[in-house]
Amino acid sequence: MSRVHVTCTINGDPAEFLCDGGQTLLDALRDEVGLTGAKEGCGTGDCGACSIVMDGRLLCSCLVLAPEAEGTTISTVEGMASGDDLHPLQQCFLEGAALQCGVCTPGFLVAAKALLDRNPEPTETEIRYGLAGNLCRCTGYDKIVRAVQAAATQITATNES
Amino acid sequence: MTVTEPKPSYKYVGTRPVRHDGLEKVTGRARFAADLNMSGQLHGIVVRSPHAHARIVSIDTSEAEAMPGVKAVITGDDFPAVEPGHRQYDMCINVIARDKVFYEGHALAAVAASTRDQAQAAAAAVKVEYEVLPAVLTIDQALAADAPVLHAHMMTAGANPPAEEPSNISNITRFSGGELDAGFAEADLVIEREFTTQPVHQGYIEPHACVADTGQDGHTTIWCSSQGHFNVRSSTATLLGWENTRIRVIPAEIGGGFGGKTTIYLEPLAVALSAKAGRPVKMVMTRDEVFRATGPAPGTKLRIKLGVKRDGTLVAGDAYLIYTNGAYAGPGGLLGAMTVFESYKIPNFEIEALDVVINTARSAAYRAPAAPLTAYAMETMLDEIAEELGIDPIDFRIQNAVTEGDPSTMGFPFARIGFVECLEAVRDHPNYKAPLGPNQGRGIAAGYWFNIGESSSATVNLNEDGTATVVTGSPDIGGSRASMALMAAEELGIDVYDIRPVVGDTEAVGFTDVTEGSRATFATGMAVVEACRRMVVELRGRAAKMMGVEVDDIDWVDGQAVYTGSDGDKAPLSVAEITAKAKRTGGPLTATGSLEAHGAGPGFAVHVCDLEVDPETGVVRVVRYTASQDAGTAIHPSYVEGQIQGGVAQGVGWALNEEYIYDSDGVMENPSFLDYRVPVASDLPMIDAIIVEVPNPAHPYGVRGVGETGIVPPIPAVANAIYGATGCRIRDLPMSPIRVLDAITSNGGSNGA
Amino acid sequence: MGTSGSKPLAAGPGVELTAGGVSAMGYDLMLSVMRYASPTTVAEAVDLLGSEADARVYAGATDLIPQIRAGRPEPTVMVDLKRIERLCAISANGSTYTVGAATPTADICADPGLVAAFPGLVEASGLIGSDQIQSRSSWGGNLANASPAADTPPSLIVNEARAVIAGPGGERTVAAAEVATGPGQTSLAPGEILVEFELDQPPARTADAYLRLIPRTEMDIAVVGAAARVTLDADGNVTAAAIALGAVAPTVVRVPEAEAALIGNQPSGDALAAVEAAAAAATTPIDDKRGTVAYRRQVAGVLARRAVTIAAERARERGGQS
Amino acid sequence: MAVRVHLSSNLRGPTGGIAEVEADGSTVGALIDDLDRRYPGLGDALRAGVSVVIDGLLIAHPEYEPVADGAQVYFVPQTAGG
Repeated sequence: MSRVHVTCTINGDPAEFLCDGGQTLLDALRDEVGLTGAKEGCGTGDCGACSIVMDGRLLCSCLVLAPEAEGTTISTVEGMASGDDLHPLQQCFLEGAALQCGVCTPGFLVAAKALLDRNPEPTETEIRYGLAGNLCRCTGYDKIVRAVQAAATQITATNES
Repeated sequence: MTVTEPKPSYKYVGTRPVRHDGLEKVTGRARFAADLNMSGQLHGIVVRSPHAHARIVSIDTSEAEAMPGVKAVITGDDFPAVEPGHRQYDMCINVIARDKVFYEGHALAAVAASTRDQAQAAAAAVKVEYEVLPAVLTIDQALAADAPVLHAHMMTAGANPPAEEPSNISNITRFSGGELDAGFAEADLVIEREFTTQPVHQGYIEPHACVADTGQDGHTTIWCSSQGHFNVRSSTATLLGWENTRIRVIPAEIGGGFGGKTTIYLEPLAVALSAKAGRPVKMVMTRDEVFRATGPAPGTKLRIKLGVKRDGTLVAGDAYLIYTNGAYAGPGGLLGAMTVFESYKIPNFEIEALDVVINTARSAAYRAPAAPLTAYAMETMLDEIAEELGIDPIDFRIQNAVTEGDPSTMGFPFARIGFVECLEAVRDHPNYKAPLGPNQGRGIAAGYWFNIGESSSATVNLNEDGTATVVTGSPDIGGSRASMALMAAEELGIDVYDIRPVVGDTEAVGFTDVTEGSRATFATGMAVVEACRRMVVELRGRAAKMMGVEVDDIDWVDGQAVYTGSDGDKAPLSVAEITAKAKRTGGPLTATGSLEAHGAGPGFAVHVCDLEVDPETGVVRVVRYTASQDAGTAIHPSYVEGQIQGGVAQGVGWALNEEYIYDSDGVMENPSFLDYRVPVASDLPMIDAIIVEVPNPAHPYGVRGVGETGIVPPIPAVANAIYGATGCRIRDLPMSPIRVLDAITSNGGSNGA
Repeated sequence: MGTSGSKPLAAGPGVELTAGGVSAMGYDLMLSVMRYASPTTVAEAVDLLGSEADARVYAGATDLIPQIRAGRPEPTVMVDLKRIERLCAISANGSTYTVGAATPTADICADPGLVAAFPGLVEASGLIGSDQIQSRSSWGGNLANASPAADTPPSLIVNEARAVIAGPGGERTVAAAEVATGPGQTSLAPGEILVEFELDQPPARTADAYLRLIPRTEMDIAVVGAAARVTLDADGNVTAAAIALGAVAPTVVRVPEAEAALIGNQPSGDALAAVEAAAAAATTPIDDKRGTVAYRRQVAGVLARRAVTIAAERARERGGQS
Repeated sequence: MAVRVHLSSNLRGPTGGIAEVEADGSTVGALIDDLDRRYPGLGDALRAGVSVVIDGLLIAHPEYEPVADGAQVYFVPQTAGG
């Protein structure tokens, strides 16, 4: 069986890769493209560690077949910072100690960014439900939720000024 | 934060810098074990038993070996034989089964092929002939008179008189003190309760993974995620029958462990496959494998009887504890016995604890192993007693709490501990008095964990520019690099961001035990402090040379060598100034600290949980939570809070929904995060962490381990709060909606006693 | 699950020969044997699905991929329906809404027309999994997967949704209630796909609601689900009612006794008590890892009563607008 | 060098249940040797996974730990952790 050639845009750059028909997008990003920021925590869409955004939609990349990425625009955690400037979420996670082991962190950041893009001033409850698809076993979520709140405040302030 | 004792003012210790490994972790660059790839690597897949208990009649690998891309197939025969009595017998036959499989998911062969696809296909082609044996799946089955015996060599340790026949009881622990009968005779109120709990998983988000590369010289390098790479080295060497020096283990970032990564599963298989194939082999578990074949914490049956006088004085306690440790001997019962009465002054007590084997995955440590379950029993019973006697539950605990000098269950007097301070911190917190709404209840509970010391090593290297690299052997599982840097900054007097904390591999740093028992910041921190103090001695010597004075006239003050002699003024020398001249004053500046840390201070915690119960469905929602814990001294308060909050979340999950579910053949029915329900963000409120600081006299900065104690109180805190909301005492875990509704329905809302 | 993936070769007394280890153990899909196709028209998709016995519809795959990883036989061709415009579109034409069968539930939840007309159905749609899953989950997938515990079928049924099905013989339209016939089983013929759903604008003073019971707040499969739709007259008496339960029987259960108990009455007091009793009685649940018979039965009654209460409240608020 | 040795209750088999005994030795290892002479079998029990507490300090591997005259030494089971 010949492999599938996929052309897409990843983190703003044109990208191409070869994949198998049954390969997940997560595996393709990690093994074919070399972007290992998205993690496999479960492989069944239950933990969110593999979160990415494809054509504006937040996804578990473990539940997407890689050939489906043809012609799409993909964002991963590796594309969140602009050069040396961290995204406010990344900065707030760091300053708020919102990570312990850090393996769920890329998924949380991608999901939190998708949440704030859609809802710039979420309530605590909206943040908690918005991030319910991302499991963290270390933090008890407290500092993650606070970091998202802090980032939302920062982003809103920047946009208003 | 509550500071209960005066402490020195520190410049760095107690501050909250951004962790040094943080940038890599928020940008996706941090390399966890599954992120590593070697050129030419093969992919390894484990063949696992579908049966909970079976004799392996034969394994035929010939078809698998002939399949496309397959480079190596191994079975237990590829490893040296081990006999009962071998120091790590259980670990060896757990990593790869020999004659028998003891649980569903037990590894019995492994395959390496060019692609994961090929390896999976080959694994499916390994033919195994089993003689299926009756499975022992519960404590009652294990203890039945006619129970199948899992291990023909298992003679109960600690039995008196000594065991003459093998059984499924691996160990009996007994502790006693005072006169039990006399104690109960003194009591005005005696209650006895029974509890059952199910195995739970640590639930780290990163599945086990490793890459092993064995060269033609017979030396191998393993990259893996673990709580202790020196243990990976020695355990892998033991399994392979190799010398430690043939194995180098390089720690990857670890994506959570909680005790579950204190042992090994994949590494020896990867090394053996790599040796056989002559290529690097990568192995990554699926979540399904993680659930079936790693980690559960024990399930239990507990029976406790307590006697108390009308004035609230506990006078007698009798505990009968049974812990399952999965298919092999384990310490659950022993640790249960050591924790059950440890927090309270109970002059007359007897404890008997059984460790029992059943046909489920070998249990692994999980955060304060065994203690959350004894706390579940004890702390809910104390609540009942306090109510019966009309005493506030915190006052009742303060009245009976152990303090400095009180004897522990094991006889020794406690050193300075912060239990009462934790109780007072919660009593004085607004949460304890906040109004409760309809169907809401409040529960408090306390928890205790010993904490441990063990061996640690650290090396401090001063760089040419005056910055420092601190190398330790403790994997950073939750921010410990930052703690090491803070202590080093305090000692050396240089900025915390001028210190690069590094986790060194087994050939780059001295031996260091596993990150467990809440020991990293305590014990490895002591090694860092020792190395830094040696470095300061060296720096003073170099400065003395540069100034041309006696070293005794040099003090180290705030990162500078300061001349204190009487021979006029001399400008102080900074670290950078000294390192710049290092070549001329004696060469590079390095110092090491290696020690066996004594005096790990026990940790206490007190939690208050407010929750709401839907009386028609039994659904429980936690609405408010506050947790106090004695950290001794918080080196990096944010990560201390994080440990407390994380422990709470895990404990709440354990209380409400987490459990292993097996079918009647011992096949796990919920091996996914869909049906093994760890708490999600919307299940929890903010968790207010109160850090109590009663310094540990044995540590230079007063540190007590904080990693584990926080998981001990949540189960009883939740149970007591459910009682508050419903009037029902639930004594079986998990307290799922089904159980809660059943309790409400069958008890009609009355006290379930 | 479990040992289903191992293949017994022979059986003797006490001895079992098993090829392979344990089931799938959550292994990856077999990458190399699977092909991916992304037709852009319904006809193309139908042709593809008809051309190979092991072709499978690939829509959100939020159930499909986990099922394959758990040991379900692997398809040879995955036919992605999401590039067919008609399957991902939402439109309103006169008094009829048309929703593509593969439309992500995230889009459904963001559609003001659907939110206003079918608040309960939209709630049910929004309850499927996380935000990540919402990007992929769809009514078509939810219905065709035929899980008894699926969240949207009860709400589709109380709103009398119609499913448009395309197959080798052309298109046909059936009631959504007729699609699932048992756990994992549907009335779809080989080669047939769900194309879209049609829903009529509810009449005046009509509204729906959906409630489900899960142990956590998110990410779980329903232990019980209950959908209700009621129509009130100007005095607040019920003139029409539909109640459907999920996860308490092999397929969604309608509860005509509960509906009858409401007709002509205020949705309160005795009528609600009758709804609760009838709903509980209508269930034929099973004991499994997610719930017990007794629990499901009891809670089905509670949720049915609560769903009716919410639907009636909404119907009152909606007043004479249709 | 007389030292008061306290045995946690699970270690008292060889002493016939006695909790507190006298022993001589300048290190914990020497104490254990002496205890084994007085209570045959106790040595094995104390060498296998036993820690001591001396002056409030928990010591996990105490064989060569010095013991002062008149010290109180508590033998306790070794702990582990997650």
